[in-house]
Amino acid sequence: MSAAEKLLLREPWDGLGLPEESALARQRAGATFGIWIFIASEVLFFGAIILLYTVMRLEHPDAFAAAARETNLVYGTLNTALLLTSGMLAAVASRMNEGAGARRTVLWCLAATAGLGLAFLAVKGIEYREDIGRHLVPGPGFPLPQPPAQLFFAVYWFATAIHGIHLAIGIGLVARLAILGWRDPAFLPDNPQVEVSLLYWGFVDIVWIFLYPLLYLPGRAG
Amino acid sequence: MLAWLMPEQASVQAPRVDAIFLALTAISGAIVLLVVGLVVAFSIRFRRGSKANRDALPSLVAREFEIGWTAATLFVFVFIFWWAASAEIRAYVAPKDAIEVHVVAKQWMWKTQSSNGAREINELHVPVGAPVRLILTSQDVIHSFYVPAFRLKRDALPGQQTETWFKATKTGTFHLLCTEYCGTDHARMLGRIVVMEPEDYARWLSAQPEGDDLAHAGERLFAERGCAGCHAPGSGVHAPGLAGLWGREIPLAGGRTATVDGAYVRDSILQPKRDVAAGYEPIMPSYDGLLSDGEIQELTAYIRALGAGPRASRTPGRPPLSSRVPGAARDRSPAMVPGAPVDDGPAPAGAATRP
Amino acid sequence: MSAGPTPPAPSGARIWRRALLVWAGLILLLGLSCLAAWAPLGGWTSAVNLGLAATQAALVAVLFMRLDEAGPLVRLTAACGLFWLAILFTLCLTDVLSRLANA
Amino acid sequence: MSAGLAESPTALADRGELALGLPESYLAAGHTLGSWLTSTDHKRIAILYAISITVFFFLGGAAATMVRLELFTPKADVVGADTYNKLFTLHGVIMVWFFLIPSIPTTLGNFLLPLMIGARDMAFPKLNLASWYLNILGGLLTASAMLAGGIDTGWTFYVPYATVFSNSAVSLGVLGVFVSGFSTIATGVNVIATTHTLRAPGMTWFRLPLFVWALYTTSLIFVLATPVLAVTLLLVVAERAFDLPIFDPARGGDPILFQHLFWFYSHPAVYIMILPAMGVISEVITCFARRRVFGYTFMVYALLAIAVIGFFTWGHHMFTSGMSPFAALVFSFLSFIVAVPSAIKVFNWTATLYRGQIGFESPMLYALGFVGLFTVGGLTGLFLASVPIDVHVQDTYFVVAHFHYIMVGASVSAYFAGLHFWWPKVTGRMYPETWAKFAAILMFFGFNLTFFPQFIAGYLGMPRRYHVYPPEFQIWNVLSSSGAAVLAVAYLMPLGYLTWSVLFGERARNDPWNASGLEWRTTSPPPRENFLGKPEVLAEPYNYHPEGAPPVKDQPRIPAQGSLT
Repeated sequence: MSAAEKLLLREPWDGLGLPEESALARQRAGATFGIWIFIASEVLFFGAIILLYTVMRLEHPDAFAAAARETNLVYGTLNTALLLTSGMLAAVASRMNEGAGARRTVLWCLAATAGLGLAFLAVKGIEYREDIGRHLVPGPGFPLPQPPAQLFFAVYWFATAIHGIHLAIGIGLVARLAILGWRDPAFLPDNPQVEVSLLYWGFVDIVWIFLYPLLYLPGRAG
Repeated sequence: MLAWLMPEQASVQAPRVDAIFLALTAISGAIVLLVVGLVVAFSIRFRRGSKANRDALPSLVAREFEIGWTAATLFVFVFIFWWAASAEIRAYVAPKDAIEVHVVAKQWMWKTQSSNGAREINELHVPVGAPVRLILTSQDVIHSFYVPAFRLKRDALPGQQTETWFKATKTGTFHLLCTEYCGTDHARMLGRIVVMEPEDYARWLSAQPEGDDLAHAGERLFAERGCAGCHAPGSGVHAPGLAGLWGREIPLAGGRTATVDGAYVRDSILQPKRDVAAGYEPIMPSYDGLLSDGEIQELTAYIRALGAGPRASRTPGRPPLSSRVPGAARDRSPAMVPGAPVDDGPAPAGAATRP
Repeated sequence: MSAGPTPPAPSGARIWRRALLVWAGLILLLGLSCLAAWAPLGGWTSAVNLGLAATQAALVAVLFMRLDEAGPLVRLTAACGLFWLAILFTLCLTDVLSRLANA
Repeated sequence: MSAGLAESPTALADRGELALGLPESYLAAGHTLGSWLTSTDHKRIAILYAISITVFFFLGGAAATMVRLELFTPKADVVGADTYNKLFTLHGVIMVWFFLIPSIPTTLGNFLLPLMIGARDMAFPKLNLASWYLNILGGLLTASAMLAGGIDTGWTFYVPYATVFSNSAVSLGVLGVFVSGFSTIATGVNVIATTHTLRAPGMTWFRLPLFVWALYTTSLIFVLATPVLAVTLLLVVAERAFDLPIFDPARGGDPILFQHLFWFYSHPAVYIMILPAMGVISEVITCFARRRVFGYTFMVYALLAIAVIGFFTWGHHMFTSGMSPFAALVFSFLSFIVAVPSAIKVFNWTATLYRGQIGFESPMLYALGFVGLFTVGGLTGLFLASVPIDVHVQDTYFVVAHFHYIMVGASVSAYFAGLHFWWPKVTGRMYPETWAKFAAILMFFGFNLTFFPQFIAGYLGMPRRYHVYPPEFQIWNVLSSSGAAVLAVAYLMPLGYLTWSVLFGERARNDPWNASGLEWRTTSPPPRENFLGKPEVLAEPYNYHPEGAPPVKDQPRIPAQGSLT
């Protein structure tokens, strides 16, 4: 236990002159707080994209409804379900990681989280291919007559691509934890990095939860 | 002294702006004097080693001072806001009888088209004492229509219309400047506003050639673009007739009403399904992307002319352009005109002639 | 943010049970949003869908991202993000909506 | 003066001061380039930042020099239109994002925050180093845009000019700014987490020095505003690179929306520049007036109020843009409100002088200059907040003068005040005081000569971003350009004598100014661990005199007036 904590304790928390256990607790609290500050920052980042969408949709409601009808609801819903499931596994991993008892479960949950993330990207890739096949890319050959419908697809590509990049970073973080934890049994238990990475994962989930109704659901009724 | 530090006042708005400006300058000057005066006085009196009294302040005084000057600044600032805002609200809506001028900005020139027919480049002739309503748009990037002597500025946005108005109070020639950075020749996107006595203006106006009349161009478009197929009197399609419509309040489907003005006509052309006139089917297709801003302005002018009754025709064959306005042609179009040779010197839009 | 040692962790079975329950709720809400999108709700469709999304997001934030056991500082941080987002939306839409109303 | 070189960098001016085993100073912890470029020591990262922002400052300054040279006459006789447009864009982009925004928080802030709160380092030292690399990467991208032909959009990147019409290297420059945005977010996260989690025992929130409060509130803006800029710039890149219709009005986009998003960041960015400056000034004025700061809690709440209300006022940049008149009034009102806490701060600084023991060493000269320039800059902000005046002066030199009073007059003065004040702590050396005083006075007068005429030119109607202009404005431009020459000399002087002092300056004592802050309770320069032992805070900040007792005459312990000879 003590050896593991020595391994995990970092600058400047090791210089606080506290007992190791409480120094590590301070470090974990600091790391959690730090990632939450970053998440607050990211809220504004994606918030600005959603504001862009909102204003455009207020200005061109009909074109947006018509354009949103062209997105593939099946892929979108499937992807939402994938991310929600991965979010659950991430939460289980994060909670199980406190204490050394459940290392294997944590490892499996991390691997499954990253795997579901990859599945999301794969589905997204198939969907992108289909979208491109249907010329749903703003520019010449765009199938819908209303010019503002292209605005919708500009936001669609931009928002999903940015979300995809965030998700890819998340997959990288989670996969790294899984690999390091698999190699070194002392790495995962109580490591603050697990909670930090999984909080980020949760945030990327939430972003998609909002993108889904904005990009896939408008204009379906009537 | 002041004349050196203030631009000329040539509109109704100018003295109002200057009054607020001078008052604010006075208040600010007083505050700066107070702060700098105190800093200097304290610096001298309490310099290191001086014999001034340095006993501690009672803490009650400190708190009262804080609350006092917080409240005082808040009060002063809210008062200035109220004053400036009321001046702005008063100046916001243009009078109903204003001359309507459409301004189209493009890199790097101003095109002005008066609803009474005059069409100019980098120039605008207006009569003194008459309100002029400007409807601005741009064909490329954002520009800004700035006349310092009128204390007037409004951005010209591509794809949208903005409005402002002024009433000139002085005859003379005034700078028209572009103040929204718009690319290479931003600094040469200059023009002039020529304010004339009403009789001079009438004479100048009657000298304008008829060919490039907005409403006539609109009439041509009305036929060419198929508008006439539905909206002309006697058409088989059930579409509203347009004669006499301008300026009226008309009922819309859904129980609302709308006033037929430039914005409404524009919307009806670009988004016909949004505000459908009561009793008609929403069958008109959108012309979004099919008509340029200039063409929409021409159509608007045509519809306006239909409502304004028969147009006063002018005698053809009079000498062209503003040959009776003092100054050579070069002086009157000082800014860069595409295709014209570029003079790298400053545009002498300059020394505004004072009456 | 508590600096002291963390309380004893709940048992694995409890963690799984709770997580699966929340997950089922989330999937149910996902199904509901799909249905709502097709239901003839008129102008309310978007509001209903965004309401469902907000519920889902709240579930994820509170139960998956562990805001339920987080200290006041972390909760305040999350609230700050939302508050500033509200500033951005409110003032920007003040302009856009009043421009659209006048157009 | 000759003794300076012979001694080791760990040596102290007065060996009796802190003879507790004399730990190695952070400067002596490694002399290779690698020991600097991989260091996670907040003090070394601060030095790295100081070097990079100095380079950017003189790059931006060179562009400004060309601009002022061109404006000497109404004709285009130094550079042509396109070159001029690229020059003022370069000046704006470099100065805003690579000098002013990182200036105080990442140099003085990075160096002093852990020292002031009694911590060993920032909360996330690796993130701190990474943020410097991001900043450099961003700077290099933007600088390479200059090599790739320059950017001609102005620092505001207004659409549709920047997206559809400009043929210059906009994407590259915008990406540079985007990357540097993540650098400032990282700094912000670090500062907030450090302030919350690493305060020494006894350092309660209301014992924090005002400079720490200023850094903390600045970081709130870093974290909450910068992401919006990042998205906005990314959208510009997406529109340019992938031809996505986003803001292009020809395809249904709304250019005013770009302005909202841009100013949501860029107005609070002004407070990013001024809040840390206010913190520096509070430290300097209290030290040289030998007094507790007047109304400490009001000063703290004023900082917080400025940081929060500053987010509500961005619309005053857009009064003429076609924004709805209703929104214009809302923004106008909020802009007046944000001026109140700024006024409180000015009054409190003035009141701090009252019954002090005021000394006029160079940091204090800069600080007093700051108070005057900030007052003028702040008050002219009221002119711009009132709609009718703003309609007249928007995008004229009045605006240029106003924001230079705040961003250059105030912020840069404060930066120099802080630089001189903490120079002995950072380098362990004293600078030549006479030269420093002369530079401070020259900077004040040079600045006013440069920028005050611009208020007049602006009210007379001279638009900004004009390289040729109607000849009646020439007199004001000549005055301004002459002032700029004076200002250039004043800015070059510290570069000279401060560099000189690093090599030949006298050894500094641990606390040459007899200041009260925790950062002075260690060696000059401090050791890697910052403190010899664990600091504990027992009293309020600015404890220059016992509560209720008058301040005493207290000479700073600096060597006899140094000179270059």
